[in-house]
Amino acid sequence: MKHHLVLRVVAKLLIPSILLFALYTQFHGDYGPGGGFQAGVIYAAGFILHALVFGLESTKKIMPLWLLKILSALGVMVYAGTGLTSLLLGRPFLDYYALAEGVHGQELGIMLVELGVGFTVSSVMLILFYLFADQGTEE
Amino acid sequence: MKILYLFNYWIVIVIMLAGLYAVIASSNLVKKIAGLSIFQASVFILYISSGKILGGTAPIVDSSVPADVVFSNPLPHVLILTAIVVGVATTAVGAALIIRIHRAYGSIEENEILEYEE
Amino acid sequence: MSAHLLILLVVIPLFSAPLCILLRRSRLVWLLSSLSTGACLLISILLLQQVYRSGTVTYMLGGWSTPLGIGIEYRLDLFAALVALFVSLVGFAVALYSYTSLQKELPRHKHPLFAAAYLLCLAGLLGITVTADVFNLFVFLEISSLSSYALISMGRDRAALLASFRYLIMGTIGATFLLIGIGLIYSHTGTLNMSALQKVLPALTGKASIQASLAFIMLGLAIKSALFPLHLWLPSAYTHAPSAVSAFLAGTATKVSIYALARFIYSVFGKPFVITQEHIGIALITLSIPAMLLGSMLAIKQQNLKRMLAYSSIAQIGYLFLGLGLSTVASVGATITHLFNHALIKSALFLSLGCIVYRTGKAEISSLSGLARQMPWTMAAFTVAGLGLIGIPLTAGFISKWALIRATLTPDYWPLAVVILITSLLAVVYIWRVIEAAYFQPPAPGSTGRTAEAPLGLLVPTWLLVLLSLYFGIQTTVNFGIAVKAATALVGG
Amino acid sequence: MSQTVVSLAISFLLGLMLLSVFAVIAMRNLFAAIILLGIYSLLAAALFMTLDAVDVAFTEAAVGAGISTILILATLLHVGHDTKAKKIIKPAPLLLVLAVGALLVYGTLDLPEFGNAQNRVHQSEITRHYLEKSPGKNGEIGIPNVVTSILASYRGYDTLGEVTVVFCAAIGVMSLLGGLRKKKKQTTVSNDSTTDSAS
Repeated sequence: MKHHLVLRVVAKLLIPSILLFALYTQFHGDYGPGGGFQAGVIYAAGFILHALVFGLESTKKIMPLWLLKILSALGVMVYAGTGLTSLLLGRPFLDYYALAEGVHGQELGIMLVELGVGFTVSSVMLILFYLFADQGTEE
Repeated sequence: MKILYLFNYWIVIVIMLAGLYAVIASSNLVKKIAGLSIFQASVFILYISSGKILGGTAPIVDSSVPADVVFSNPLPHVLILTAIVVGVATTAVGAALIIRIHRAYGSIEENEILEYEE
Repeated sequence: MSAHLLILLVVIPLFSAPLCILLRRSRLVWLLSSLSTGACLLISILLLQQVYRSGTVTYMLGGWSTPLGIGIEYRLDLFAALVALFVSLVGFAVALYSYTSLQKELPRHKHPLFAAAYLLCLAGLLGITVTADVFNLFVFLEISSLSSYALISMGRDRAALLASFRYLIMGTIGATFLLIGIGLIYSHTGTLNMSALQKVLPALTGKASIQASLAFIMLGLAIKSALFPLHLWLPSAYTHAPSAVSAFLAGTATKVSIYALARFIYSVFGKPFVITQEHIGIALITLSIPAMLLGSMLAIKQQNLKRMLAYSSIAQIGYLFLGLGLSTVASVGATITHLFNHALIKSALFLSLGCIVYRTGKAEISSLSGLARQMPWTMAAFTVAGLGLIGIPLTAGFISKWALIRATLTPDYWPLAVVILITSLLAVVYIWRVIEAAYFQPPAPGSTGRTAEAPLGLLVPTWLLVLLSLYFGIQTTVNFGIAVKAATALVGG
Repeated sequence: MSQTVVSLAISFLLGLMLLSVFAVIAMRNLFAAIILLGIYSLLAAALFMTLDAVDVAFTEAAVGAGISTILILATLLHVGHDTKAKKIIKPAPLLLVLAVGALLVYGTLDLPEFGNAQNRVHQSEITRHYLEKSPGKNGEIGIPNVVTSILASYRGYDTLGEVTVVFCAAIGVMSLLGGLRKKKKQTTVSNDSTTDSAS
């Protein structure tokens, strides 16, 4: 598909909007359906589209596997780390009231853990896609 | 009315059993994984239906929503969000195993593979 | 910090797992996994002391305390503390062992993945042990399951892949049954907290859906704990997994599932509910008899030692279910004691077998001939742990078998004592086959040169568990005294 | 009246799902079967929509119909797409499944009435707490989407477990499909394939 000009132009327009929509989903979870998990999947979908149009190798140059591995680990650590932070501040694990006063603590905490979810989910989905796609083209 | 609800439950049960049957009875490993997905998704329906209130609405409690609105129960939704993710994680590991099994045995039919093992 | 020990028990390994991926160097990763499993062991010892002195410890995650069940609760009673202790004990020993053991079994670049999966498996099992929320139990069951599929598939030969896949299928069916059961309970009660459920469920005894939910939960966990005839996934999984993984899973995974089953029976449905469902106990006892007999007989038939130990585990799982089925303080106490003892003994056996595989590359009984002279320490460890498996006095295995036999000596159930004695004799047979081959047969004529003793990196963790199994055979306050107390609290006098 | 319509809509969606499931099982061609599996997931998402579970519908559509389908299709690219199944009906599994079915029917006979607001699930202290105390300016969490409040805060620990499961899957797949090849340079052929056939 690398040679279809129309496809490439459309993809170039589409991918940023997909990523933008992912960001919207990430932070819209407070008000409607959405959140880190869905955002992560959409974010990964943007890169998957890139890989389908421009080839897996060029996507891997932008988003190499080693980086994804680090991101997936970081996501879990951000989530668990948020919990450990409240613990260090003398409150129970994942008690967001420790982070800031009242409702703001909850907002901050939810934002942080959703960020962790987004990191891990998007990078894991891409890792899965890379590995499965690689296996497919191998033979 | 009650019979209609029960009838819906029974359809879900048939779907569930069909999925379970595909897992146990198929020899093809991909079909086993497909059956597993069907089986799991049908259990999700049981959960979500326990959270539904007829005439209710999605549990997004905004100040713009009129006061007399009834909200469906959000807790089953949360549980199933988690369960869906667990399901896809299982599918991913299962599919990766299938690729490796195919590479090692040259087949994804369980009965053929078992013959190699004997 | 001491108030937070309960959550740290689970979060330390859970947090270390992604760190393993970041560290990447095999030696660093091993250091980290040893440190964090060591920390778990230390914490579980401290917690056991704390629970013993001042009663059940609870912890409200996220600080959500009222009303009960709005957040997730952690709760540690004596039973849970004892299970957490042996899980983290085996976890620590195997983590130490894995570094040397993996050198020959797994390419170096996969060691961080192994360590991460291993720590997640441990975190999952510990999470199941301490949680007081039924859905959270499902989530952590899946963490431990998924990571164990990954761990088993790391075995050297291709059969490991198939074993892992079949375990994945069976395990997911089991977990989904559990999910169905939890859903049925929830749709009647509106809560997921164990203590809250224990209060409302006895009133719902007559409900068909609650009875069905108990059936689904028991079925699901019986699959996970490999109760006969749902054990088919277990022998291959234990046989083809890397040595360290077999040792860890044999000591912990099925046992934690049995723990979860006991938890559901006694702390969720509660004794008043279960008493009205007499057939449950009868069903468990009925299934435990073929498990004990067939498991032991199949163990005798095996040529592969790992498979032999796996079938022996199926027999031992029969003992554990027998104790649960009898449902008295004495029998449940015996089950808890045996959970603890058998975890140490079976892990020690698998670890010493791993030493043999490390040097000879084989786990066949035919490759053992005359090995005792070349690997005296390894074979001694195997022998001592094997005596424990049989239940010779002065070993930990004796304590729990004796307790179990005593629990069956009632007018109704005394034939079960005979079954236990028969299976013990069968255990003598299959352990003796190993001892005979290793000690009394000359080395195979074709074998060239000497096989060296296993390296210290393997022997030390193995002997740690062997010596502990001897220690707990003499000093029985922890594994027997506390177990009976825990059973009393669980079943009620 | 509208409640009957909802029930009928549910029956209709369920009927379509049932059809797609039977097709998945009967199909010899795995590609077709997996596409149908994706359709099954989409129908499930539509059903969740009808049952007011918007977040679940969103996720099921993205994950069940999207990611799962892509992963299995990618697997098929590698392993081929024909089954050799000769017969579909096998007696032993059928009996087993029917036994489970009997238990399920028994278990659903006296479930609380579907959609009734007076059910204990809806009236329980916990549910009321979530809906009444968490949202709003003076609420405990203060955000309108109660699902997010529960997911990320009240039961945030479950979600940590969920993220861990996802991470676990990545570890499993990386170990299986050789994700730890040193950065680049090497060819895409994994080294592990040789060790497999050797043993």
